Parts: sequence; structure tokens; C-alpha cells
Amino acid sequence: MSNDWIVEMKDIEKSFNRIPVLKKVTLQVKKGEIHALLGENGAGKSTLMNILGGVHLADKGFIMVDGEKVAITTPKESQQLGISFIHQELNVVGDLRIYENMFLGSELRNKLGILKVEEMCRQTKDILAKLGVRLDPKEYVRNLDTSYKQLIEIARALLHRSRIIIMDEPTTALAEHEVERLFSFMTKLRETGVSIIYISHKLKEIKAICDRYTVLRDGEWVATGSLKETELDQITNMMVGRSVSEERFVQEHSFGDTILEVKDLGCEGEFRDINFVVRRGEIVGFTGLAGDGRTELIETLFGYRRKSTGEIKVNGKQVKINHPKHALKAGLGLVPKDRKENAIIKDLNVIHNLTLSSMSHFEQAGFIQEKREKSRFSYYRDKLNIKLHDPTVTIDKLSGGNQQKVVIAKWLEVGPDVLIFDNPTQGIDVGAKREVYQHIIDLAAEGKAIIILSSEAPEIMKVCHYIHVMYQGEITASINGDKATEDLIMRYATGSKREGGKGGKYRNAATAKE
Amino acid sequence: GEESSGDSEDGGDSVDSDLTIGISLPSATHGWMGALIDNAESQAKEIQEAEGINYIMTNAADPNSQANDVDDLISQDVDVIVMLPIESAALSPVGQKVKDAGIPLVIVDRELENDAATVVVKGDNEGIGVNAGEYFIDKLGGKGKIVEITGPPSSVTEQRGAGFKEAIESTDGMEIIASQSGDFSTETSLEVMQNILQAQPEIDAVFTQDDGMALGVVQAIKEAGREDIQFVTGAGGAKEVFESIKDDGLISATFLYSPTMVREGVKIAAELAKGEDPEETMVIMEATEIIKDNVEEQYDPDSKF
Amino acid sequence: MQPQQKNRQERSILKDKLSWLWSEYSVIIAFLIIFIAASFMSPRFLDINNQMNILMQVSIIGIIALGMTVVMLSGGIDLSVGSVLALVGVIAVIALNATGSIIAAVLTAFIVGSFAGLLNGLMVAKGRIASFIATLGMMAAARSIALYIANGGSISGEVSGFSAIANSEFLMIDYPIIIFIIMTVFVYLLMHKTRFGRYVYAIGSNEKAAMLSGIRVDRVKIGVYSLTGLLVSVAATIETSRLNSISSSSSGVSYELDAIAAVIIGGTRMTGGRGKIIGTFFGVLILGILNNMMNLMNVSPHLQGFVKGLIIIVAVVFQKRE
Amino acid sequence: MQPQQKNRQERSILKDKLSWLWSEYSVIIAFLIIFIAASFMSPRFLDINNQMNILMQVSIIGIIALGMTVVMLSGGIDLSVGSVLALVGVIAVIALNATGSIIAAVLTAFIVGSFAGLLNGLMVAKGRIASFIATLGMMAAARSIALYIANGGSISGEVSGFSAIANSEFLMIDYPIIIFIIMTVFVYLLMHKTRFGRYVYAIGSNEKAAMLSGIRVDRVKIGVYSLTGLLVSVAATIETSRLNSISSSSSGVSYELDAIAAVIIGGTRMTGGRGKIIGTFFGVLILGILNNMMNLMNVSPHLQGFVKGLIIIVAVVFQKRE
Ligand SMILES: Nc1ncnc2c1ncn2[C@@H]1O[C@H](COP(=O)(O)OP(=O)(O)OP(=O)(O)O)[C@@H](O)[C@H]1O
Ligand SMILES: Nc1ncnc2c1ncn2[C@@H]1O[C@H](COP(=O)(O)OP(=O)(O)OP(=O)(O)O)[C@@H](O)[C@H]1O
Ligand SMILES: [Mg+2]
Ligand SMILES: [Mg+2]
Repeated sequence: MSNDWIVEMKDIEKSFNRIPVLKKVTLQVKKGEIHALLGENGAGKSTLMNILGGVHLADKGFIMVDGEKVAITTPKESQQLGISFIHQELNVVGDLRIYENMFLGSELRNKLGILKVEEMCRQTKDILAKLGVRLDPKEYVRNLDTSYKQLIEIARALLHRSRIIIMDEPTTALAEHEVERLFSFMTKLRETGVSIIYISHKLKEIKAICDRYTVLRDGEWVATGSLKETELDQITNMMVGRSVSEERFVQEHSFGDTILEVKDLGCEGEFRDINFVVRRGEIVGFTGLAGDGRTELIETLFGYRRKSTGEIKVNGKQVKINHPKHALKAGLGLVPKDRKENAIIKDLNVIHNLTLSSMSHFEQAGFIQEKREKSRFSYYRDKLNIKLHDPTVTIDKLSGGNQQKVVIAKWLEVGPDVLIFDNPTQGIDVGAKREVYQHIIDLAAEGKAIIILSSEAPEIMKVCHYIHVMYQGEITASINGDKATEDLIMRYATGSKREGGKGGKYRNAATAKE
Repeated sequence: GEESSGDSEDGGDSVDSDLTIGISLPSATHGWMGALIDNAESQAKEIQEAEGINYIMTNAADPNSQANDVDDLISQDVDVIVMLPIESAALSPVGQKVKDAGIPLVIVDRELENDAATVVVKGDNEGIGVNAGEYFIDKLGGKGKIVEITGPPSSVTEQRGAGFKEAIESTDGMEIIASQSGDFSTETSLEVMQNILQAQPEIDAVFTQDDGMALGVVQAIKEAGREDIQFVTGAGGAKEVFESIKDDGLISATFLYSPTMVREGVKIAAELAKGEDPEETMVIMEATEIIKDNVEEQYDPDSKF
Repeated sequence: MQPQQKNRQERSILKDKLSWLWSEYSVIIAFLIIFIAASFMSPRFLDINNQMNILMQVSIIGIIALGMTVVMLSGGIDLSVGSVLALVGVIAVIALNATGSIIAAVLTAFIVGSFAGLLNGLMVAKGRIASFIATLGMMAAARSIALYIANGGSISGEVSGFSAIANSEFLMIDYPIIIFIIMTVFVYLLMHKTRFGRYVYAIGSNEKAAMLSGIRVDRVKIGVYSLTGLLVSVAATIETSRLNSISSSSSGVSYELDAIAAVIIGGTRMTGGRGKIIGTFFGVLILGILNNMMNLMNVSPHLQGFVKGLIIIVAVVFQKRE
Repeated sequence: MQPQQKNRQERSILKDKLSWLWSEYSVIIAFLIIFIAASFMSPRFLDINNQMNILMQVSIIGIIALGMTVVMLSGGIDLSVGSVLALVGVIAVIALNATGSIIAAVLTAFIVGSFAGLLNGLMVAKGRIASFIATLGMMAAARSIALYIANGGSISGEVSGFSAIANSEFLMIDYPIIIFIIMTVFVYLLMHKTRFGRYVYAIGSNEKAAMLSGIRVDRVKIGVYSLTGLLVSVAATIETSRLNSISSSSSGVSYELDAIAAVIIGGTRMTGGRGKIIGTFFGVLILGILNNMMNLMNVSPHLQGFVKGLIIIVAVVFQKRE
């Protein structure tokens, strides 16, 4: 056997509760390459990597590292083989400091066993600087934004000077420029002979950074090849069985009445002077970099945080929203970001997650009608193409993408007038992404008002009629969707360009003159 | 042990071999009760060995569980029940049940509020207080500042305290300047006494409701190096307190309230089980004052309590 | 599909069902094993009177454990149940003796119990105090007030008929047993068939997500603790009526530990979100059988704690197959 | 950057610092307030002897609370500390009387304590039993064995010199106080300067992430409970030596609640991952002052629970500013 392969996983089989998830999958990774692992949600990518990372044990098959057969039964053993793993779900320890997280499990100690704090801080600072992040290594991780948590996980893997790095959707929470820095770093690593297994649903990234790919479908190996010789179209075809277009597909149509009007909204330390309106049928996007305050803005709008100034009008009437319940009553709905923390109730089954916000639809004389819940679920299962074997399992058993679809279905069932999506396609595969966009557009066409928050400018441009760019808690520009370019958005989002009428009244926050 | 289970098939030494004594006691949450449980068990064992009468022993932490235990005993058709009620009032209805089931009932230590008991074997809680009060009046000459260390809230605590107060009220000069609970625990009493010693610059004597607590109090006084306190009294009849009395220690008196009273109860129960009539329906173990003069009569170097 | 594969699938479905049965109902299996073992170990055990005794004995802790299950599902704990039971009992008996009306006494009990629960709920939900410490405070405070009111002693009911509540039978079954079963059904329906129950599970599993789903987390929590307080007052009424008296010092002592043990034996997770009412029901029965057997077998009093502790741990390990 | 913005930033840094001080050290502020209040309420309070008394009185619970802090930081709880203390004491005194050697007694104490802790750790880490239930079982079992060995009574040391351990002074300071302070420093260093401490925090905060970081979660947990057992045996040695005897029935009763209360007052989170050794130290002192004041002021024993519960809750609410 040739020694080209640094990692070889052969004929891996794995089932959960007797349901086969991986069927005779083979993955071969060369030394010094970035290898894309592709497939729909639930194809088994994370599972395969969990086997390599020592999180799960394969039922059948074997693993070779450097041409030698190895047994990996714990995360520790995997790490000892020089494998680092950035998991799909964030796995940082919130109550520890940044440097403590970075060195967790491999602390630097002096001869007495006392921790070398300053040394660890210094190294942390260095590695973060290389990723273009300036953070105090002694800051608690719980106080950080998700994107920083993500970066810390990445930095930790890099710190360990591993030979093999597994990245399971590392960029879902990252802003464009952070992704760019990461990529340049990865390129450098590749030059030093490190191999990276890269999982992502963002095909543009794949094309930009990866050398070869392996596609899985329904737990089976489909293809392996070189990205230089394969068109993206072909790859999506292999993944989802059809090709997916990338162009803007928002429909221009006339808007109805103003349904949500936000005036001078502010929240101490988070954002200020926020003005905007959303009309029926309109899709409004908010974008910016990490820390721009857009998530806080929406959480305030939705009653999870307390606002300090401003007012909110729904259908022309001023409303008081001090709790998400009030928001719900006023006709707002929110698909939050960071599904694991904010959206799914992991001990409830899939159906119960679906119906949680709309219990009144399923009650009769105070009792829940489980039949009705079930039939409603079947409806959404077909409509959103949710893939699962049994809706009475707890939701954490679903793949990330399918979890996201359930969350969206939950809010569709509520049927609010204004539906807010915060990072709606986080971790969703290309096929499903398109489906989600389509649903959003259909909702708008039905006369709902939609707000989308995303740090991905292309996504925002693809579906929004109107785009607000935020920078450090302020709206720095409001741009018509068809006039927006990635470059323009980026300049507003980084604060290098500001709208003239900054701080002026809404409606005057005029379209960017570009 | 398995030898005590209901039906032993040996047609052996005596006709009484299938008689059973049911015993229901509180659980051992302080030293006195621990000793009492121990006494009950060893007495029952002795009777078992001597006369072949079996026993079943239960312990409960609260009145309701004790009621449960007694229910269990009734349904096992025991021939007699010995009970030390955690609370007199609460266990009275259960006593009635025992009586209605036609089972003789021996009550130890605390009386029921009805007449369900066949025989009552009890110490004299009020007597402890009264005798102690008289001892204090005598020793202090009718005048003095007294600290009282009580047990945790219960009828025992209340009776001992009431007796003491009643006795010293007859004089004008006696004053209880602090009264705190030592929870029938040596450690707690030690701490509580330490604090009281801080608050009270002048103390003449300390009345404690239990020997174990007296030991803690003495320790606190010793550590503080206080000379003003003339004596401490206990209650119960613990070996260490007897030793202190013998050796002219700070504890100069205690008032008998011996955990061995349960032995008497178990013995009477064995008689009742055999169908005999009780000699007396009320056996009162007196709260005898134990001072240097009579301590030798009571002192048993092998006692565990 | 090839027949072979189909066969395999069928078998795997069967196995799934079995493992599901196991994971959902292992407490019932544990119960059955203990029950069978008990009937071999003591001939008296199966006696109908003995069985009734066991049910009667567990009914009070059982009703409390139902409330504890709800609290624990919501991610909290309630250490105050025993003390509140004593306080409710004391005040109810005072009301009984003062008014001479049984209904007034029961109503007073319900009001006092729910009020104590409400206070717990307010501390936890509005004061954002860890439930352990909030209810620990309530535990100390309620006991203290009960002692103060009753002067450390016990109080007996002076109205005939009051003790009938717990000492009557219906079709040979004691009232407390019937009340326990009714309460179990009631709490079961509440937790599995109503919105309230769904919300409690959601909060226990992921409080933030529950809130972002529009659930009034505060109100639900207040409801949870108030419900528990109410259940405690039902238990207090039974206990007081059964003994026609209540002790301010010793009634309800360490009930919280028994109730929590029953809940955990029943398979409810300490951190909330997972567990079943039916599990608690059997958990309570297991504890009841243990106590009963210990008395039947005449285990040395000093060793009973050991045996009980051991069997509880074995029962928990036994059902710990995920 | 505009000057205005800079100014704003500076102010916010100041605010940050203040709020950091508050959140990190609010227990110290609470302590100071209670201390000052106490010195106004009772003139005797500030007396140096009284201060020494308080320190002496808290030293035993204090040492236990240190262990409890570690357990709770790891996300667990240890209800068995009081019972294990009694068991350790009983066995140590027996060893003392049998061998006549103080060192043998102390070693025996350490072995018994750590072994009980080890068993707790094995049940939690390997048996995957909820710590509440595992240590509840240990609580019942250890008490039971102690009662059995000592026949329900208490055992006194018969070797002169043993009681000197807790009853000697060094520079006017009682040994138990010195031991308590040394233990505090030791546990502080362990938790904040070594890998073990770091792992404990990590496990308590996010067990899965800790495991994925290659931490041997099992071993750390076993270490945590063993350490607590060891600290309990230190406390047991002091307690036994202090009175030269130990009661199998009443020693250590409800110490677990006092220790847990101290830990939580000290700001450690019930669910683990957050908290400080120094907080526990002051939490213990707060409880000590409360008990001391209640005796100094001769508060009715019936009401002491109420006052204590209330002040604990107030102290917790007070420091609850996130
Ligand atoms: N712990 C588990 N228990 C049961 N089923 C599981 C478990 N983990 C994963 N699965 C199932 O295995 C299948 C593959 O999941 P996996 O997470 O590997 O998908 P993926 O390719 O990473 O998808 P995504 O792109 O959404 O992350 C899914 O059907 C999922 O439901
Ligand atoms: N959601 C919004 N928030 C803030 N300002 C908005 C929003 N939508 C539109 N505006 C402002 O209102 C003005 C009119 O916007 P729009 O682009 O809708 O004009 P239009 O194309 O003439 O009208 P229509 O969409 O009805 O054809 C713009 O200058 C824009 O700044
Ligand atoms: Mg995945
Ligand atoms: Mg997945």
C-alpha cells in the first residue's frame, strides 16, 4: 500500500440504534492537502469524523494513520496521534478563560506542577494574532461572541501543531474577513505538510481552499476526486442529486402596508439610534461583522433584552414588548441563531419541539391533541423535506440541518406577521439552503414581513429587498438589495465607510449613493 | 438475624417459641437514643436466647413513619408491642389501633394521650427539671445567674425545662439569663456555650438537659478559662458524667434518666406476650439525683453510655 | 428490499422496542424484581393487609414526590417540603380547633401550602436564587415558624371527624391510597397532556430556548413551586388527619430526602428536562417495599440505613442503561 | 478614535472594574456588612476571644466546606460528609485505643475518609450515578456502619495527648484555626494553580467539552470526591480530638447542609464551573457570625432557623448582581 495517505479510513460502518448511518465508507487523505468532505445534512460527515476523533467507535472497518493500523477509542488517543478536531457544535468551556481553553488538556507546567500562566497567555496571544484576533487571553470565554468562540476552537487546534486537523463547519459563525484570515492560515499550514479535513456547506469556500474532495450521500461513499478537475455543479449534483443555482432569486413585487416600525431603538452598551420599517411582503436584511449588535438588536426587539430607548410599532400601534411572549402576541416570530443554545429543546422530541410555541393550535379543553400535533408534523416534514426516521426521538438525534428545519417549521406553525431569521442557514446543506430561501420568499409573497440577519453578505444579497448594514451598534447604511455589492457592504460593515445621514431620522437614512 | 423471623420450626425448648415482641423506636439521632436502642436490642436478644421469644425491631425518624412501623407490626400479628412514641399526641391514634387489634402495648419514656397503653415505663422528665431546680436553689443559696442548655424542640425538652422553671420560680434570686438549644449534641453545646460565655460575663451555674450536652458545656468553660461558674448539671446517667462527679469535676450532679429503662419495658413485654397480667400498669423510673455521695451505686465502668 | 434485509430490519425494530421499553420503564422492571424478591424473602409480604399497609405508608411521601418530580423536571429542587408539611399541619390544626370546621381546616392547609410554594417560586423565578438555597431558607424558616407557633410541641385536633379523612376506607381501600392515586393521575395528565407540563419539560431542558419560544418561564416556575406547595398541603392534611395531630419539631423531618430519592429512583434526571411521573410512582413503591421488608426481616436497626442506601444505589445503577 | 469615544471607553473600563470587583468579591462585601452590623448589635462581638471562638467554631465546617466547594465546582454534590465524619471519628478512636498511637489513629482517619470519598467518586464517575443519590446512599451507609460499630453510642479516646491536636495553641491561635487556614491555602493553590483545579472547573462548566479536550473526566471526578473525603477526615480528626470522643448518632448531623449553605453563600454556582475557594472561606465566616450572634443575642431557639434562613437568602440575593 502506498504511503501517500496520512489518514485512511476503510470500510467504516456505523449505526445508531440499529439505523445504519455509515455504510462501508472509505476516506483517504494525503499528506499536506486540504480535503473537503461533502454531503447533505445527515449524510454522515460528522459521524465519520467523530470516529476518527475518538468520540464514537466504528462498528466495522479500520483506520490507518501513516500507513499503520491504529485503534482510536477516546478523544485523547486521537489527539496523541496528532489529530485535532474542531467540532461542528461549539465545545468551548464558557467558565474558563481564553488561554485556559486553549491549553485545556495540555497545560504548560513548571517542575512543581504549577501552571505557567504567563507563558500560556503569551502563546495564546500569538496564535490569536495570527488569526487576526485581538483578545485578552484572560477574558472569560462565556463573555465572547460566538464567532470568537469559534475562532478560539480553531486556534486551539492550530496551537497543538497537529499533523491532521478536522474542521467540521468551522466558518458557520465567522464573518467574511475572518474566514479569509483562516484560509490564509490554512494555506500556510498546508505548506508545512499538515493535512486538513474540511467540512462545509459553503461551496464557494470549498472551491477556494480545498484540493480534493470526498462526497457522501445517505451514509455511502459516492465519489472522491480533485476539485481542480470537477465543477461545483457536478459536486452539488453528486450531493443532492440535482444542481443548485447561485443567483439572486428574490422576487420583486410591490409591498403592502408598513407592519413593523422601529424608532430610535437603543440598548445601553449594545446598539443605539436604530430606525427601520418593514412592510408586508418585504424581506429586509441586516448584516455586519461579529459584534455589530444586530443579534442584540433583534433580541431586544423580541423582548429577550430590555431596551433603554425608543419605541416599536406593529401595524401602526405602539406595543410594549418586555418578554418574547409579548413579541409573539404582537405578531413577531424569531428563528434564533446558535440553534443548540437558543432554539432546540434537546430533551423534547421532534414533534414537541415543533409545537412548543403554538400550543394553542393543539389544545382542546385544555388538553393537548397529540394526533393533531402528529399530523401537523407530517405536513411540515413533507413541506420542508425534514429527514428523520422517527419523530418521537429527541431532537438532538437529528443532523444539524434537519434540526434547523424543525425550528423553522416551529415558527411557520406560529404564523407571525413578521418573521425574523437570525443566521437561518447555519449548517444547512446547499440543497436545503435553497429550500429555506424558497420558503422565506414564499412567506414574503404571502404577505408576511421578513427580517433576515446574516453575516454572509452573499446570502443577504440573494434574498433581501432591502439591506441594513451595521457597525458597532449603529446602522451605517441602508441599501436596496439590487444595488448592493459585496464590496460595498463590506466597506460599511468594517466602518471604513459611513452613510452621510448617520444618526438622522429613519426614512432619511437614504439609500447608499453608489 | 434470621433466627428471629416469625416461624421457627424447632419445636424445641419451650411452648413460647412462636411468640414475637414488636419494638418500635425512634432512630438514633442523639447519644441517649442510640444507647436506648442498643439496650432494647440486647435485652430482646437475651430474652430470645433464654426463652425463645422472637423480636422485631423498627426505627423511624418522624411520627408518621413510626405509625407506619406500628402498622407493619400489627399486620405481622406480633404478640406484644413496645413503643417509644416520638410524639405522644401523634402516636396516640396508632396506640388505639394496637389496642383495638387486641395486642398488649408497652409504652416507654413518653406517655400516650389516651389509655391505649397496657403498661407505661417512663422516666420522670419533669422530675429532672424539678430535682435540678431544687439542687440549684440548694447549692446557690437561692440566688444566682443560670444558663440553660435545652434539647431540640420536643416534649422532653419542654417538660424538663418547665420543671426546672417551676422549681426555681419559688425563689426570687434565681434567674435564667440565657437559654439556648444544644440539640442534645456535645459539639453543638460546646459552640453554643462558647458564645454564651462571651455574652454573659457573670454565670453562676449551668443547667443542661442532657449529659452529653453537659460535657460540651464543660469543655467550653475550660477553654474559656472561666472561674465564675460553680457547677454544671446533666441529665441521663452517662458514664463520663459519673466519672466527673466522682472526681469532683465541674459536673457535680446529674439526674437519672437512664436509657436502660427500655430493658424494663422489654422484660414486661415478654411477660405480657406469655399471657401474664402486668404487675403494675405504671412503672416510673425516678429522676434520682446523683451526686458524689451516691455515684458509686450507679457507676458501671463497662457501660457503653 | 431483499428478504434478508427486511428480516434484519424487523429484528432490529423488535430490539429497538425492547431497548425502548427498558430505557423508559426500567424502574418498573426494578420494581418487579424487588417485589418478587420480597415475596420470596418473607411469606408475610404478599398478605393483602401488608400490601395495603405499604400503599398507605407511601401515600404521603408519594404525594410529595409527585410535586418534587415536577420541580426537578423544571430543573430545580425543593428542600422545604418536610418543613412546610409541618407548618401547614400546625396551622391547619389551629384553624380546625378555632373554627371547628373541617372544611376550613383543609382550606387553610391548602392556602398555607400553596403560599409557601408561591414564595419559593418567587424567590427562584423573580429573585433568581438557586432553588437549592431558596428552598433551604424556606426549610429553615417554615420549621422555625411551626416551632414558634406550637411552642416546639405538637398540636392535636379537637374536632371529631377530622381524623376520618385519612382513616376511612372506600371499597376496602384507605382514603390516603385513593388520594395518592388520584393525585398521580392528576399530575400525570398535567405533565403529559397539558401545555403546562410541556413547558416544564422545556424549561428544565433549555431555559433560554424555552424563553425564546415565548414561554413565560417565570410564571411557569412560580406555578411549579406553588403546585408542589399545594401537593405538600394535601400530604400534610393526610398526615395530620391520620395521627390527628402534628408535631412542629419532628413531623416531616427528612421527607425531602425520601422524596428526592424516590424521584431519582424513578428515573428523573437531577438537572431537569427528563423523567416521568409514572417513574416516580414506582420509585415511591420501591422505597415503600424496602422499608416494609426491613421491618419484616428484622434488619438490625443500626444497619437499616446501610441496607437501604445500598439497595437504592443498586436500583439506580440497574436502570442506568441509556 | 475621537476623544469623546476614548473618554467613554475609559469610563466603561472603570465601570467594568467596579462590577468585576463586585461580582468577584460581593461575598466579602456581604461579610463586611454583617460583621459591622454584628459589632453594633453586640458589644461583646468584637472581643478578641469571641473572634477566636468564631474562627474555632467554623474551622470544622470550614474544612468540610472546602471539599464541598471542589465537589460542587465539578458539578456534583456530597451529602455524605456529616455521616462520613462520624464514621471516620468512630474508627479513628477505635484505632487510637487499640494501638495507643496517635499517628496510627490519624492515619486510619485519613484512610477511612479518603476511601469513603473514593467510593463516592467511583459511584459517580464509573457507575454514572447522580452524585446526589450516590452520596445520599453513602450518607445512610456510613452513619449506619458508625452506629453499628459504636453500638449507637459514643466512643472516647483513651490515649492522653490525642486531645492536644485540637486543644493546643500556637502563637495564641488554636490549632484547628491554623489547620483550617492551611487547608484553605492548600485547596486554593490546588484549584487555581494546578492542572487538577483547572480540570475541575472545566468539567463543572462543560463536561463534554472537557472530555473532548482529552481530559480524563472519570479520574478527575474520583480525585475530587477522594479529596473531599480526605478533608472530611481532617475535620473528623479535629472534632474527635476536640472533645476526645465522637458520637456515632449525633456527630456530623446535618453538616452537609451547613457546608452547602456556606459554599453557595460564597458564590459558587449550584451547577458547577463557577465559584471561588476564597468565597467559601467568607461564606463559612458569615455562617459562623450568624450562629454566634444568635447565641449572643439569646434569640429564641425556635426562631433561630427563621433568622438564619432569612439572612442566608438575603446574602445570596444581595450578591446576585450579574
Ligand atoms: N448520537 C446519535 N444518535 C442517533 N443518531 C445519530 C447520532 N448522531 C448522528 N445521528 C444520525 O446519523 C446521521 C448522520 O449524522 P451526521 O451528524 O453525521 O450528519 P452530517 O453529515 O454531519 O450532517 P450535517 O451536515 O447536518 O452536520 C443522521 O441521520 C443523524 O440523525
Ligand atoms: N425597511 C426600511 N427601513 C428604513 N428605511 C426604508 C426601509 N424601506 C425603505 N426605506 C426608505 O424609504 C425610501 C423609499 O424606499 P423604496 O426603495 O421602497 O422606494 P420606492 O422604490 O420608491 O418605493 P416602492 O418600494 O413602494 O416602490 C428609501 O429612501 C429608503 O431609504
Ligand atoms: Mg455534521
Ligand atoms: Mg450533524
